[in-house]
Amino acid sequence: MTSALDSGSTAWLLTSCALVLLMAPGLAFFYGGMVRSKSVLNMMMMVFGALAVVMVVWVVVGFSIAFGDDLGGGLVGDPSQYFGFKDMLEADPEAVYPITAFAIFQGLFAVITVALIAGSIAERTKFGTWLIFAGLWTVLVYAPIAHWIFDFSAGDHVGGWMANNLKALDFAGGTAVEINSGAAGLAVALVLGKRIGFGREPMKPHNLTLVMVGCGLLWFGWFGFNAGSALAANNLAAVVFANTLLAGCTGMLSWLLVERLRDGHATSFGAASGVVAGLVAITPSCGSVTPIGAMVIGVAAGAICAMAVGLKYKLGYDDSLDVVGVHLVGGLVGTIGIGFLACATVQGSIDGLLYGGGTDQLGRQLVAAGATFAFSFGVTYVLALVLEKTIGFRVEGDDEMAGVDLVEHAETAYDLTPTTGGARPHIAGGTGTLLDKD
Amino acid sequence: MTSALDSGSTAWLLTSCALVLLMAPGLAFFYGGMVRSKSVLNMMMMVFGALAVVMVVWVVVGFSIAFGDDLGGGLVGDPSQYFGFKDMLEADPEAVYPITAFAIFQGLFAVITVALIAGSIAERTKFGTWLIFAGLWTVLVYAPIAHWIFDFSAGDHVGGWMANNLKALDFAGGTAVEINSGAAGLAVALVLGKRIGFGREPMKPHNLTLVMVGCGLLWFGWFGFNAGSALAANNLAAVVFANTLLAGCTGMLSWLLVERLRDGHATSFGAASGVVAGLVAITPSCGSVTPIGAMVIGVAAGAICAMAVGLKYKLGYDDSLDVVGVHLVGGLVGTIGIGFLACATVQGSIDGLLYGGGTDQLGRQLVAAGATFAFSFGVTYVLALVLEKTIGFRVEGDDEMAGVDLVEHAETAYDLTPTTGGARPHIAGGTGTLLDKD
Amino acid sequence: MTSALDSGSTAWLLTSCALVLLMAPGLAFFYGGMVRSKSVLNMMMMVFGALAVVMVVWVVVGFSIAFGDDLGGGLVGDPSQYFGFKDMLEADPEAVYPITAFAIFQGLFAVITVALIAGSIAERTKFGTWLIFAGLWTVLVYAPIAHWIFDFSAGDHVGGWMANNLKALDFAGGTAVEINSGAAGLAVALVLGKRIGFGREPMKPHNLTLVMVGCGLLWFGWFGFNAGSALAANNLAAVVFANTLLAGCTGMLSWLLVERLRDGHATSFGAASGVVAGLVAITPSCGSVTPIGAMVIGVAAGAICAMAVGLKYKLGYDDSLDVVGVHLVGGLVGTIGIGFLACATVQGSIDGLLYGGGTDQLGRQLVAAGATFAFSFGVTYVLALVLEKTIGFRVEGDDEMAGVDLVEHAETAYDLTPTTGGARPHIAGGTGTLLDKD
Amino acid sequence: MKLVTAVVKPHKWEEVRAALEGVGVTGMTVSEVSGYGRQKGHTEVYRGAEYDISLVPKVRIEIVVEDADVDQVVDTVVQAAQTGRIGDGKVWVSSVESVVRVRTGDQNEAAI
Amino acid sequence: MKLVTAVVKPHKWEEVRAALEGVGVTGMTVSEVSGYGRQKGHTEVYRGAEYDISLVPKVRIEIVVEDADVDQVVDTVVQAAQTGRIGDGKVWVSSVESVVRVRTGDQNEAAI
Amino acid sequence: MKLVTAVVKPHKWEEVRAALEGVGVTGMTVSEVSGYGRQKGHTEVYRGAEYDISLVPKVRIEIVVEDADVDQVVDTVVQAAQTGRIGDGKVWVSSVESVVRVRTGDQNEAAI
Ligand SMILES: Nc1ncnc2c1ncn2[C@@H]1O[C@H](COP(=O)(O)OP(=O)(O)O)[C@@H](O)[C@H]1O
Ligand SMILES: Nc1ncnc2c1ncn2[C@@H]1O[C@H](COP(=O)(O)OP(=O)(O)O)[C@@H](O)[C@H]1O
Ligand SMILES: Nc1ncnc2c1ncn2[C@@H]1O[C@H](COP(=O)(O)OP(=O)(O)O)[C@@H](O)[C@H]1O
Repeated sequence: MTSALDSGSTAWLLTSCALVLLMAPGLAFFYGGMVRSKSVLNMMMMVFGALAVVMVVWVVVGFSIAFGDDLGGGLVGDPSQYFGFKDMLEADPEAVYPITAFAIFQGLFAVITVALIAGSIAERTKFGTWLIFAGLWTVLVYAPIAHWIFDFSAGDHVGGWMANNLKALDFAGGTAVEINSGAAGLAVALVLGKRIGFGREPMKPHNLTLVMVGCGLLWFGWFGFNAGSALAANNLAAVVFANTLLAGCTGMLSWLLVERLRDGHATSFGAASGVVAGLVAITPSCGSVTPIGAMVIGVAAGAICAMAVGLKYKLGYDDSLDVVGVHLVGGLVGTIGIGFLACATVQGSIDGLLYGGGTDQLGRQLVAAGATFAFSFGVTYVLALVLEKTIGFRVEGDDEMAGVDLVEHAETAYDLTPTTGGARPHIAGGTGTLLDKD
Repeated sequence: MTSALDSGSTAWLLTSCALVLLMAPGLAFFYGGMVRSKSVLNMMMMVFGALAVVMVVWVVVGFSIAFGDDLGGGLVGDPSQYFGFKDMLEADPEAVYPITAFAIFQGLFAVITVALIAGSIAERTKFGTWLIFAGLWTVLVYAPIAHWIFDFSAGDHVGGWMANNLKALDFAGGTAVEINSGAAGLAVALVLGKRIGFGREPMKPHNLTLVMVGCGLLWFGWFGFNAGSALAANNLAAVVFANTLLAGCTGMLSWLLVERLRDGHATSFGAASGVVAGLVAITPSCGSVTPIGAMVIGVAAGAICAMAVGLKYKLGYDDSLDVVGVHLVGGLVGTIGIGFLACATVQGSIDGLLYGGGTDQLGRQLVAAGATFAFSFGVTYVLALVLEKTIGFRVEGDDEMAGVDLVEHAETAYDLTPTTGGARPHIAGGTGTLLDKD
Repeated sequence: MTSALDSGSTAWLLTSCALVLLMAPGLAFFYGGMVRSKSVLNMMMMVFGALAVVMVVWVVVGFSIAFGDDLGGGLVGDPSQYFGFKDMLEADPEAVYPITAFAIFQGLFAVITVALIAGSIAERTKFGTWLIFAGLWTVLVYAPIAHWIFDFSAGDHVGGWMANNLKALDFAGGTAVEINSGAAGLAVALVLGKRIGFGREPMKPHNLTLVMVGCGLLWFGWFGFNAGSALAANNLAAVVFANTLLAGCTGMLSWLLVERLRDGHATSFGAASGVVAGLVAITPSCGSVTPIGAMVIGVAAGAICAMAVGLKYKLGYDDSLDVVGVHLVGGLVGTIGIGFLACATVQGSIDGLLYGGGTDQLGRQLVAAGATFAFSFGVTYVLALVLEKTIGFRVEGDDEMAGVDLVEHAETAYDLTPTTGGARPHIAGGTGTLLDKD
Repeated sequence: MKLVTAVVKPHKWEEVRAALEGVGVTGMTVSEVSGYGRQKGHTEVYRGAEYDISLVPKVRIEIVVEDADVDQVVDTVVQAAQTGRIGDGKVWVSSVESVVRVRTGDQNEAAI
Repeated sequence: MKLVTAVVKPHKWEEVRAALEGVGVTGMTVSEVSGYGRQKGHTEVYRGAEYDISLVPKVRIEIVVEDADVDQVVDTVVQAAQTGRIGDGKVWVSSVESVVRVRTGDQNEAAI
Repeated sequence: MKLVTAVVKPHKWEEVRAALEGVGVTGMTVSEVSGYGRQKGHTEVYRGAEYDISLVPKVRIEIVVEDADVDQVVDTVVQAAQTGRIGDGKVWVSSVESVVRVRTGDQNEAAI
């Protein structure tokens, strides 16, 4: 049986899937290290739980909504086409890579997007409600937006409006992943409200080595995210790889410089945040810009996000781990940056404003960013509000003070001392009974 | 020189080797976080030490016993054939992938199997005896079983009885790795006996973030373990990859559900355990079931293992980190599950009971599981008993109270406070003199 | 368009790039766990900061100095040829792998080399000066040495003297990476001087689990470093992979044995150090020796380095994290070991002394090692001295006592207790004002 | 002068601190401790097995006060830390013979 | 009432607790501390170099008791914690003027 | 006998220990604590926002001494720990009724 399968590209796609999977634990540690010690387990559970729920939903119906034949207007794919991954298992002699690998790769994008949202409602969220939110949000928000921007028409297949009609550029998810998670993060943070003590206590990261572990794994995984999006082991993948590396580097340096000038010290938390800001911004643009362009994007993202994370104190929303300041803002920098810095040498035929290409592409990028923000924010706000009003999304105040780890999971993260070694208490029984027993 | 080598499959195999190697540290952190803080270094050393000893033994003679020409009855391979990896280095123009890569890949399976056993005798084991055990066990137990199930006859080459005569299915090690380590873990736990305080003190994980780091790395590495076992970057590898991801997800959700219903809370320790339970069960079955089947296997493994880990308290053996409850039980779920859920669409021609394939395959799976358990438990029990009676396998009671880290390695894991920074004591000199000096 | 690109080799090279990138965080944790808790963030920042600065410098001019056409004598490449990665982005139909991937791969070698140096001046270095040092050192020391040994002449292209004239063998960086970083580490340690309390207080690792996390990630990444240096997914890559695994294993066992015999206990810190010592020594030799040879190299490196790390106390230099004892000494073991253990079966036509090949190659190896040491030590010493005398390289004594994390980064790494959760103090404002505010 | 030692529940620390600030207490020393008391005997389920728990986390507060302020300080702590449930903690008072402020060498009342 | 403060070896904590429970002590407060004493001066080898070690981990136990129980409590601790080797620790007793149970406001003997 | 309790800045611990050794103090018990005092009210900038900081890390040293040595021990600590800046800490002295050395059962002066 002759087959079009390219084993090298398949190897790279499988490797990229594994790398993107690792971003989930990476994010769990990145976020987990940032919260106070009484909330770290709940934070990690929100990420791990999102991974599990989103993947199941993705197999059942999410992939089909995103990549099934368009049902009309480029808005949503046919949910029945790949229902339960049906008809996808046998080797297709015309496929360059296995469709199952592609479907998993895309599913992991959904996982990361959902998991990112959790950062904005850290330390005060009911775990059960979060899992329900994760599943519903994948279907209602993520899958449609992924259809819009990632589903290219080909042959008989008709895809989404942003990719095929608007012709916005988004190589690896500036809209569907970054702006989307940022907008949704803002919405849920507004619905759940501020943590007790927000603005009065600094609520600093309880374990910066864990933040750095997370940052390292995220960066590593991001190469799968971006360079894997080339869907081939080729020259483009290599350029995308270089861009991803360089934007992370200059994002870090730029954030550190802002801190040094503004606060007097460059912090390790700033370094980790700057890396991620650079990576966020290069995500949409990595297939459109040169390595020099990538460095510029990183510098812009690092500096702008470093300033944007202070906004929540001024505007008074508790986006606890800066999903808005880093992912929404960084996603905008990258998505819009394409309009300025796209270079046709890298891929395709689009030059940005600074390469003499006019404002055309810039306009398309703005429309894509705006549409993503509006849809995501709106639907998420309603969804979160319904959950909060019905089954409750936020824990009780006393429970928040005692800590979500203890109350939601009956655990504490660390027991490092010899005396109590292994015998530190947790509390069995349902939420709310905690203080009676304590 | 024309060569049959497929660079894409070779790339995937090398990547898979690296991924499986990472499972060793992953396991060290997973296990290390679960013990009390006075035993974490010893736990990690048992895993790292097993890696080193087993690989050396594997190169010298283990690979040859497992994959050398059968010496008779499909029971054991010729130990001299690949002694010291001899005649394996030059490129073979007919090989699709380098034999060295295959040999290393298989060696790392041995490493993981041995390292898994360490969990059942945590916090009370002499490090030196453990290293000797690891080397001997590789030769006496692992290599023969690997021969039985992993060594397929081809051309002149005659392989093992389970794979070629019994025709049991085991894609990536439900028998040789999971049931085997679980049976051996039970045997050594019985020989060494319970930890002081077992059943009276909870002996909880001292660092759940470390457990989660381990869990994340294990899952990541497991893609190499399972999808790498396709030995090619092809459609089957992609399906196996998807199955590995999905069983981990549903294993987690299922375990959490059991905890929520039974104890009132879903714990992060449960999430980590559930992921691993799902991965264990999908290991043999990942090449035989559909993604839906994989989700079912995960659900079954998560729930059954969540209940099985409580058995040790009832039956009174101290399988400290649940090697029996997760690896033996999960391995059985997956190995036997093939008999129900195998689907010929995925690979080969075998349909399980639920796909109308009759009880035939189920019978083969039961025989393979039973034979593995019996051989592994028996030989391991005798080996451990001999070591305990001669050079001693378990530390003294006083030393166990003081902690194996201090006594066996003259170290303590953490020194996080400013005062004693870097000056916390350890004790030089041999075991047993500790309390005199303390 | 027909293309020579091998997608399998490209996939492996991209994977290797990602693996080597992960070595940077790996090193950050390895080193970070070794210092006292008051210095861990600064340590990690030195590594992450080096990554960012070196990559930017590499893109601008470093790669061109290393791999541009030789300017004369095999000493230095043309800095203008690939300035800013120019003319490298478009796919070259004759390339087997993308040149961008190669350039990034080599850039990450520079990153690791610079980051390694940081270990010798832990706990007392100004972060800003370190970043400047990292950038200058890349241009002045690393890029030229990389040109000498890694830049092979081909067609019109003329490369460096060690590789092409001297014909020293160095598969993956025993000279340019290991001896180079060790020599430079010695130089900066001498310029900055000893930490307060050196030789009086043990200054032990504050978090050995973090050391192990680093060790695990380093080992994992090292497969990219070494087997990726084959620049192809082929038989040689597989042998190199096996050698890298085995030398790490025997390095560990050998170091542990020395400790057991000398101090009475085998430590986990020793295990981690032994793994790295074995990996360091196999780095130059992994393409020249058999798996048995690799095990011998590992044994030698483990034992010799285990003894060498004690030298600093006798000779009185504070090479804080044993860059000299492990990387210089281990690099020498591996580089010189080739002269003894090279085996023509593995690659090329060179047999070492023990394979009957005479002392010829041994001589070449000694010259390469000596030249690297002399150039690196000399230039680094002058560079560090100039920085110390002008902008200052070392923090004030009071600041060192209070801790570089607080003084340089206004952070502390851990806040694990409920009371102060997230409210532990740090100090804003410039260095030196700390004690007034404390 | 007196030394007031209070052992309270960790999540009450912030309220106790604020209440003490309200009555003019300007200094105190705080540490993390484990408490053993009536709360022991509670059992918890862990991975399907039941255990008695003996130690629970507490915060220990030491306050050196002038003789005249003792009662107010003790009352303030008791009020702020009280939840009415087992494990609320203890406060005890002992006598202090002298106090020095390290910065200045000031003694006794002047040092508080 | 008296305050008994005991500093003992960490791995003796469990035995001390059990012994005190045996003589009817129902409450105590425990903390992790570092001890400096005769044990100092021991040297250890670390990566081939020798060092003096000054601080060793200890557990500090505070027990408020009625006057009548002091001797029994002190004896019990000393017996349970004794190994006869250097570093076994110290126990000291000081006077307490008043005690309050936070939960109820009970005072003195009733509060212990 | 007396109990001297000193709360000092962490990076002064080593100097205090050395100074005490100089005047013949052979034993003490040390713990990590958080201090609340005049240092509070300092603000810090964190990710662009300003905060009041209330707790700062301190080291707490307990030394049981013979009556005759009290003044010297207190003076020694004060001198060694002094930087002259806010937050230098406090030292207080209280009375101890009896002391036992666990290892031997020695009592009082003999036990110090
Ligand atoms: N006799 C005692 N001496 C010292 N501390 C005590 C004593 N009794 C109780 N405590 C402390 O007070 C805390 C609360 O005591 P507990 O008996 O649990 O509750 P309650 O006082 O409300 O009955 C304990 O956890 C312990 O830290
Ligand atoms: N004068 C003291 N004041 C406070 N604590 C002390 C004093 N002397 C000893 N200790 C505590 O008692 C512990 C044991 O004392 P050490 O001198 O080592 O042994 P021993 O009392 O058996 O001679 C020390 O580690 C320290 O915590
Ligand atoms: N009344 C008090 N009771 C107990 N500890 C105190 C008291 N006042 C101060 N302290 C301790 O002394 C430390 C230094 O006090 P602070 O007021 O900051 O400086 P200073 O004494 O130099 O004015 C505090 O951090 C706290 O630990």
